[in-house]
Amino acid sequence: MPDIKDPLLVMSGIVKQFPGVRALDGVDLEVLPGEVHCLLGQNGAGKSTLIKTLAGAHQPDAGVIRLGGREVRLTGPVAAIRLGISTIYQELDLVDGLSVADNIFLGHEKARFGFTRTAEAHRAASGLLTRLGHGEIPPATEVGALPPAGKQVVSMARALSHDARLIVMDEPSAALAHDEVDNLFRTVRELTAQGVAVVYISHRLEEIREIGDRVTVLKDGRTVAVGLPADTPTREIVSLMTGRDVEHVFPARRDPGSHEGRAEVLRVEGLTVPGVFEDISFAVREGEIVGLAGLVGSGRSEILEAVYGARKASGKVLVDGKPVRGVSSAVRLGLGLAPEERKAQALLLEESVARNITLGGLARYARLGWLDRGSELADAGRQIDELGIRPADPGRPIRTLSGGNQQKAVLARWLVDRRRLLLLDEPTRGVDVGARADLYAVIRRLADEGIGVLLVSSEIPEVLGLADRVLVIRDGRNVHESDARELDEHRVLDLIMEGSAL
Amino acid sequence: MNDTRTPPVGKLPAPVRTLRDRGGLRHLGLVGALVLLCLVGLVTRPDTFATSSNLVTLLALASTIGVITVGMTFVIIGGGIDLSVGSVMALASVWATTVATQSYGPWVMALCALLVGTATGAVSGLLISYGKMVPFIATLAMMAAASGLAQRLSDRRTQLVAPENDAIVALSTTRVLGLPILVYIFAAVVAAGWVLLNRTTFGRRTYAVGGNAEAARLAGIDVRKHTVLLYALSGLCCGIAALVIMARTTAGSSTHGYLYELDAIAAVIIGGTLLTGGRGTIIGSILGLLVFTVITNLFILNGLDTSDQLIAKGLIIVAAVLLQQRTANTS
Amino acid sequence: MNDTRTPPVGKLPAPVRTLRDRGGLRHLGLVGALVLLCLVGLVTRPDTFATSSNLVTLLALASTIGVITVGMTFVIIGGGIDLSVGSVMALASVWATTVATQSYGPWVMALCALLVGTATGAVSGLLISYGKMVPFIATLAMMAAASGLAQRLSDRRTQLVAPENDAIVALSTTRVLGLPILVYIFAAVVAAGWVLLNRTTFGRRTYAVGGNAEAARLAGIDVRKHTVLLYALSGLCCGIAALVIMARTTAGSSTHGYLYELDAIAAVIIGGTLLTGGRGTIIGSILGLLVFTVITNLFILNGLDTSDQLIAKGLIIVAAVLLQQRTANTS
Amino acid sequence: TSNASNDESSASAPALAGTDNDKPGQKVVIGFSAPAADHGWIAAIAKNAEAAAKLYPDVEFKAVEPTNDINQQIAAVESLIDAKVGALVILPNDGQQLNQVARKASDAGIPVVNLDRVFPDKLSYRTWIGGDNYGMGVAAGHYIGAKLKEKGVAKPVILEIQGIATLPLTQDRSKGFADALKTYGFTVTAQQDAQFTVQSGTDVATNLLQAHKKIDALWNHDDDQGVGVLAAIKEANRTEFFMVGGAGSANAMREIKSGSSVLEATVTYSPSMASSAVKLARLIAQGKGMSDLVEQGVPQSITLASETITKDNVDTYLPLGFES
Ligand SMILES: Nc1ncnc2c1ncn2[C@@H]1O[C@H](COP(=O)(O)OP(=O)(O)OP(=O)(O)O)[C@@H](O)[C@H]1O
Ligand SMILES: Nc1ncnc2c1ncn2[C@@H]1O[C@H](COP(=O)(O)OP(=O)(O)OP(=O)(O)O)[C@@H](O)[C@H]1O
Ligand SMILES: [Mg+2]
Ligand SMILES: [Mg+2]
Repeated sequence: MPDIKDPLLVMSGIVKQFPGVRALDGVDLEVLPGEVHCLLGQNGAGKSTLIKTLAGAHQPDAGVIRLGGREVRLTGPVAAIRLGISTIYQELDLVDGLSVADNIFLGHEKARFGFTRTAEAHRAASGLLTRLGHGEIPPATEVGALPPAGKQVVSMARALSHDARLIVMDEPSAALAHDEVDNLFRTVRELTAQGVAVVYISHRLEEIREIGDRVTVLKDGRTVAVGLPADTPTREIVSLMTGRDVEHVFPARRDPGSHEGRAEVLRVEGLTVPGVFEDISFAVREGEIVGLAGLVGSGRSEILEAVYGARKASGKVLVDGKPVRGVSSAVRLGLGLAPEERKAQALLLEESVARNITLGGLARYARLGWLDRGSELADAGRQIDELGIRPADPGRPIRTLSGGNQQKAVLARWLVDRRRLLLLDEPTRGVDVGARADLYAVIRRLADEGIGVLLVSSEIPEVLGLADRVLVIRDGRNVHESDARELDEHRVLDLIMEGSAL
Repeated sequence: MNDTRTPPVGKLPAPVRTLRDRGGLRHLGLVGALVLLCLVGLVTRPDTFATSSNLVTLLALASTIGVITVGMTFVIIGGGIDLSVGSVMALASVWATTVATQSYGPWVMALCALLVGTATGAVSGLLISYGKMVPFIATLAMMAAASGLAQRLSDRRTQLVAPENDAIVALSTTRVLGLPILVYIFAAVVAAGWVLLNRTTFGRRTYAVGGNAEAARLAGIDVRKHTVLLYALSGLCCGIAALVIMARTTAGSSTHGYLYELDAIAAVIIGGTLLTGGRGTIIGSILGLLVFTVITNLFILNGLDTSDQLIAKGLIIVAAVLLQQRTANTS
Repeated sequence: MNDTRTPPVGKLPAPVRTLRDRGGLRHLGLVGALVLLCLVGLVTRPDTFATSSNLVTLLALASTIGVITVGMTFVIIGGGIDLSVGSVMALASVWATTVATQSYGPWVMALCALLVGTATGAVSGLLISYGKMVPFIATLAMMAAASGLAQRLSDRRTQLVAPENDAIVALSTTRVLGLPILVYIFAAVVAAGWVLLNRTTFGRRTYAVGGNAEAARLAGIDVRKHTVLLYALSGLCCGIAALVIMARTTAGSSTHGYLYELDAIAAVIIGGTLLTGGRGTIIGSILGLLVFTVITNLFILNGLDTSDQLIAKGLIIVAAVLLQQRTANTS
Repeated sequence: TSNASNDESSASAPALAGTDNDKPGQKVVIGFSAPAADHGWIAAIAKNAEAAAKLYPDVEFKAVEPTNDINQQIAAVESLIDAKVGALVILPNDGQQLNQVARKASDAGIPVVNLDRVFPDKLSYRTWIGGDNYGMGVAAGHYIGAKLKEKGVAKPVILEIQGIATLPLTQDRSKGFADALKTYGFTVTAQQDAQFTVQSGTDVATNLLQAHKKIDALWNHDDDQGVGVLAAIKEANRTEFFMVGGAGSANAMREIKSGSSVLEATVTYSPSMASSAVKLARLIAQGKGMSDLVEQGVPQSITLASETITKDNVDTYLPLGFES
């Protein structure tokens, strides 16, 4: 029984004040050796801030941290690493210009007299990568060239590269597809078997149930529940997190076949980007949500980018019968893309939340190029309420928002003005349960208002639950297309893994 | 949605410092530095420094680079850099003062200067956006080419503004309400720049392109077209600056604007604009420029010799920036 | 979930471009440009261009800026920029040739040059890392201060190397295997720089600091200390360059290295190093430098008139870079 | 003005000597290296040299990239030596620092004509021809001194606007100026340096005029930057003082002639010396002497006097004035 062991880590009364926001307001956390301790909370609850104080990246304004019974001062990342705390941060903390191996051993390079020993580093790196089930990533690859999932794997490998007593994972599964999560869990189990403790942050409650031992729930920077057993009923946990009951997560679909005969918003014919995907053809009707299921790396993002005109591709892309020529024309034709990597592809980090939200539809607020800032701000404010972006301050630099809230802002950009077709790539990445339900509701509502939606998600339940029709992409080919209700999770898994399996 | 939604995080959703007032703070620092310098001036040269004529002098001196600085601010906020401003200005001034051009009278001369500037700017822009050249290299090339062309055109001679075109020189000699016309030109350019940057979609897009070009592209902004416009704008400013310098020196010359790029960039950066783009203000740049102008003015009023001037300049810059940081942090 | 299925994970982007071959490609472009230029040389000046003595001239000329370029490459990859290189070199050369210093003989002179360079570099570094100044401004200030100091020390006079210290001048006059010693110094610095950048933790961390300072910090790297070291290194290179220039000109002078910063930065950037940091190579910088040097040399041999030279220079740079892009893309 | 300038543009161009020396002799390749022609005077130097060379069918003129970087100029001269030219005309950025390479040329048997800025080592050149910077300062000093004495000004405010401060020639000029003024018991009140460019002239003058509300005399080292200085003075409409220029550009002479501005005089430092230098180089290479002299060879050193041009004698000098 875990509670006999004395705790490895005890954080008590942690307070962290940011200009304008009290991110942590007396948080307690207690982690036992060899357990997987899950940290739950809404977007902006303070999870990342808490683990950053634990990693020495932030200095808490108050509170004590005890490790193995001794009180410790985590003056900086080095201190934390020395004490055997290693961290996988939510925002990928990799150096694009460096190779995979260099990134993994950054700060504790394999070297003698300051001279790096590349061969050894590469050997060790591929060792770690194989252990994570990704032996195929060459250690010499430049990290910048990896898709998000690959980057996530690398930062996990880095965390493993220190022999740590405590590993903190901030939403490691957010960038991972379903099958990769199993993989991650296997690693986690190996670690805990060796007595390593793991602090695990995720917004996917089914994961908690599968891997977690105990759960701590944060709300508005305070601890609302410490060390619950992981099998606490979901409803209970959710209501602890959100302070409300989230009923049926996925909104009701329209009656089957209701889309037959409705006008086609999007028609794609023989779309091909050599080496990434080939001969993709499909259509999206008004009011229809079409989901793309597939493995990470199967090319779904690229398909979206190609449809959006952001990627050179052969084949036809027609919106309301008019061809898409480049992004600007796509936007003019009423398309909107919420891209996969919010930091790299969507956000102006230095700019305010409002300006980030209205960037897509600037023209709406301009008369002869002159901005009507009043209505701009009003629109932004409306979206902030709609999606519950916290803190609800349009003027705040978006980089100071929590990951999930940033993601909401990315979506809000295409909700300010009515689009014909929304392209959503991993729209709920890092968004909490409650907000997720809200997002689903918003998306469905838009669809019912006649907007077409093309959805990419690595969470199969999300695709099945939200989409009307599902396309399964494998190795850049469209291998299956059918009504969502004719599919279940296992069927989809079989479809997307066929061939690649074993 | 339902009112059971959680309230904003933390206790104090109180006044949050937004970008805007952070800018204010940043400027507070520069203004402080400026004030200090002026105090020094008042103490060391009570007789001359605060005189109206000296203030006019200061503004007149600032106006040439000032105009260029406005364009440079746009380019740098847009994530680029323009090393060619000095020589483009020279080229514009030379082209506008060739015998041929002068024969058409002052208006054509002015028009010529603006056109030459804008055109060369646009060329740099095209090289950068469509030629995919690094701004630094593209504008460096333009810098060389433009000053070479200026020397060819002028045969390396100082081309005086002909008496019949004195209208140009009048910009500096005739005064309205005690200020030479060129100071008003300067003011107008700054005002226009401020409006363009803060009140129009063009300005907003400039921040977006500089802050995250990929995001801007995916948000439907034609990044490449915008880039061309940015450098064309910078070129236009060089053209205007050429007019100003022609007015002040009564001549066009291939030696005009030598090393202006450094001064302009320095003013922009010290004004708080990030060299990496995406952030910055016109006001900051102008304040930065004034700091530099006042420094030089002080030195000469106090008859410092060059070497001491340089040393002092270095120290003052450091002091100013550190002061700036203090104010920004303590608030 | 079903653990029945052993994770047959989706293939992540399988063979993606690795660092090395991308570097290779980039260089291919520059090498191409270089080869073309040499061909031009052979065609226009068959008699003189390919002569050994001309090549020596080329290398000797390249070596001064070359040494500085190595340091600059580190600084820029590390996410900074150093505008002070030229005047720091001047200061070092002046300090090393004062009557006082010269009285201690050549070794002390050399040591003095290196120390002065490193110290000034370290000061810039401190201002940037601990003073939180923008590199551009901090080194601009240093640029002014250093050259002012150099002028003061030398009283603006040319300080010839005394005959008894001819050992310094010998670096340029005595030849080993047909090459002046300073060429070997140049080569040594390049080699050392390459090893430091590619084979040591210092090098790795330089990329990290420049590519993503926050990530570097979280990985436990002391970013600020590293920054200081980077600028000190650049300063050291300026010290070495001071030795070289003293050898070539037989004198220390406050006018040495005027505007070298521009040439050095240009060489680094055209060599494929990002001004934003995190990417770049020594080889690229050196190739970039050689391109510039050969261009000038060609002009000299063909005796173009200055204005035409400038125009041509601009065009050649553009051509070279565009060529470079082609090769990089097509491959 | 530049309009007027065109019909006189060839004013300062060299002419044939009109002696036997003009008869074509053996072919000579003359290499020429000078600082970057980034302002009027040096530009005139380059142009005159080239023009003089064009006069002779037996001369091939090889000018190398002008530069203000010592290191570059050394390389340039080295490449000329490699090219085995028949004679070298060098206007060094700094005589001391280029001495070594000039010596190298002489040792290689290439006669070097040292233009203007002198090499310290006589073995480094065959003939030196140049102006007299110190003398130039003296001339300016005497003009101003005498003028103020007869006006009977007690403690005159005398300003000096130098060219590029780090150049040795600038220091020589200032020294001459100060020494000459001393003989009248005067001193320079304030001194600032400009860049030899019009614009730097304007900027420095604008500030300087602010610093001194009442001025008696102003010496500006260089007529090219003088254009800017005059512009600044007009802008501030100051007339209480008189100004002396330097070098003797056509613009300056026209100003003096018109008497419409404060510019009363200028002390010559004529770029025509470049034409002479090329001619000398040719003669030396062809082993000829200067026919007006009895000697068989060209003299070792020729110093041009610095004359003072005023309203009275300006007409005689105008043809020599260079268009800056
Ligand atoms: N650097 C910062 N400056 C100001 N406020 C910040 C900063 N970082 C975080 N915050 C605020 O602190 C609060 C907690 O943020 P945090 O990132 O810890 O939330 P989170 O629990 O990780 O949310 P998510 O699940 O979306 O990642 C948020 O309100 C956020 O706006
Ligand atoms: N930055 C990149 N450089 C090179 N190839 C890439 C890059 N990103 C993706 N690819 C290629 O494109 C294909 C699709 O990658 P991507 O991960 O976007 O697919 P996906 O199905 O969208 O996965 P995800 O669920 O992560 O979005 C991959 O097979 C990979 O080979
Ligand atoms: Mg978080
Ligand atoms: Mg994707």
